[in-house]
Amino acid sequence: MKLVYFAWVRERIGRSEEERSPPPTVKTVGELLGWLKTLGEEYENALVHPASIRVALDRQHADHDQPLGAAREVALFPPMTGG
Amino acid sequence: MKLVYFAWVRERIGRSEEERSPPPTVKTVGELLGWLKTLGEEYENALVHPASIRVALDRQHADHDQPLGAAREVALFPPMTGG
Amino acid sequence: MSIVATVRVQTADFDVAAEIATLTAGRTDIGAVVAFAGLCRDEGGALSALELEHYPGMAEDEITRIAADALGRWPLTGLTAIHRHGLIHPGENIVLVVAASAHRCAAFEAADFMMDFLKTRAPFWKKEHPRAGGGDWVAAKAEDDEAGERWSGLSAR
Amino acid sequence: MSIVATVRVQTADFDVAAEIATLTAGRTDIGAVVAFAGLCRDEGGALSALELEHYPGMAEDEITRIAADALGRWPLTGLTAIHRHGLIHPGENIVLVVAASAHRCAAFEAADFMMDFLKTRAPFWKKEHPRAGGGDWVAAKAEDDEAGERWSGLSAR
Repeated sequence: MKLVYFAWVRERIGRSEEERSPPPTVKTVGELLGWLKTLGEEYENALVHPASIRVALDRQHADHDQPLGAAREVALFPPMTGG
Repeated sequence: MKLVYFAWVRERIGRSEEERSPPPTVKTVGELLGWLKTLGEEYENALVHPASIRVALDRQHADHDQPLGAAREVALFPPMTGG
Repeated sequence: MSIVATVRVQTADFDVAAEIATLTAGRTDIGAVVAFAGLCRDEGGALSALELEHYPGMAEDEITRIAADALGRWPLTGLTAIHRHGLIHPGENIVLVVAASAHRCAAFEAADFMMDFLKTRAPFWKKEHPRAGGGDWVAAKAEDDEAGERWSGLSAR
Repeated sequence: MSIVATVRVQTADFDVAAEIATLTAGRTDIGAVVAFAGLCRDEGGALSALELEHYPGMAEDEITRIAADALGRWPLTGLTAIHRHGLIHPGENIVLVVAASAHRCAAFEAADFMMDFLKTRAPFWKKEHPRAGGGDWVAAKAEDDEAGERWSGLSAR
């Protein structure tokens, strides 16, 4: 799947996008965040408070308990501050 | 005092302003409306429902129980429909 | 800093962009501008024009009093109210309120408040000229008075 | 009559008057137009610029979803939402919402609703560039989330 990052999530991880193939045990948004956190210090820094990370599946907001399903693009970002 | 009329009050009375000297017994806005009503059919038509007539004393809204005081310009008009 | 509202009663149309620009030009402390424009509707084709009568002198005074009330209730950086009178055709502007503030809520609420009180306290009267001929004064709506009452005793958010 | 909202995400500034004109031109069924413009404040001189990052594609999609929600809640004749991204300096425009309706309440409420949800659901992030140097991401405000929640379960007046 394609992972895309924005704002301080992007800055802490140190890239704006990447391809990743999580193991089949990773089924929900929350499980994906938990797995990413194990990939290195920069991921741990970005995801230290998973509850404050917002996620979009194929450009639609998703809750942490939502299944990843067949999502091709998964976005991680802080709470929005537009407007 | 100068009396000025607007909208259907003006149309029913048939003039937009006039000078009138109410008797000294007329002390409040309400009493002025009651006195005007006795001045002829056109006034009676205009003031048939005194409660629906709004009054301004020297260009400030006034309740019907308010004293006329030294008001020089007294305006009578229907409820406002601007905006 | 004491803000004075701009109040105009005129037959001419107004320019929303120019009024917004006047309130915001050269300023860097404004976070929100709300502009409300009220227009003449043709009521499904039935109306050929509205005639707006006003009480010269009192109209300006009363709008200025309403604006001073709004300036006291909300932390505004600027406030403009323009009300037209005379013959107004469908699609044309009737009234404009522009409220500017550091904060969004203040700008929204002040504009809404201004419109409620322009409707219920500013001395203007609308006469409808139907396409079919004749002409009738528009009756005041109880819902407008109620809208005005929602602000009594309310302090700004 | 099905109304489609105009949604744009762009670096360029917008023209409030042109956007209002687009919604009202040639129409005689509009009684109220509310335009909200959000501007960049300098925070008492401390801020040199805001940098607005967005999620291309999702930003347009999400604003379109919010606008469709507003169109379903209020009887609007037109709705426009424009959100800028990139570097924005104090005094410059950030966001515009224009809502047009036969009725005042619908236009006011729809514009207010749009702004609440643009703040809490549209994928934009503000980074402050202080005059003193450095740069910090703006933290989301709990009060913005609460403002969004006031519309849940609420039907239009």
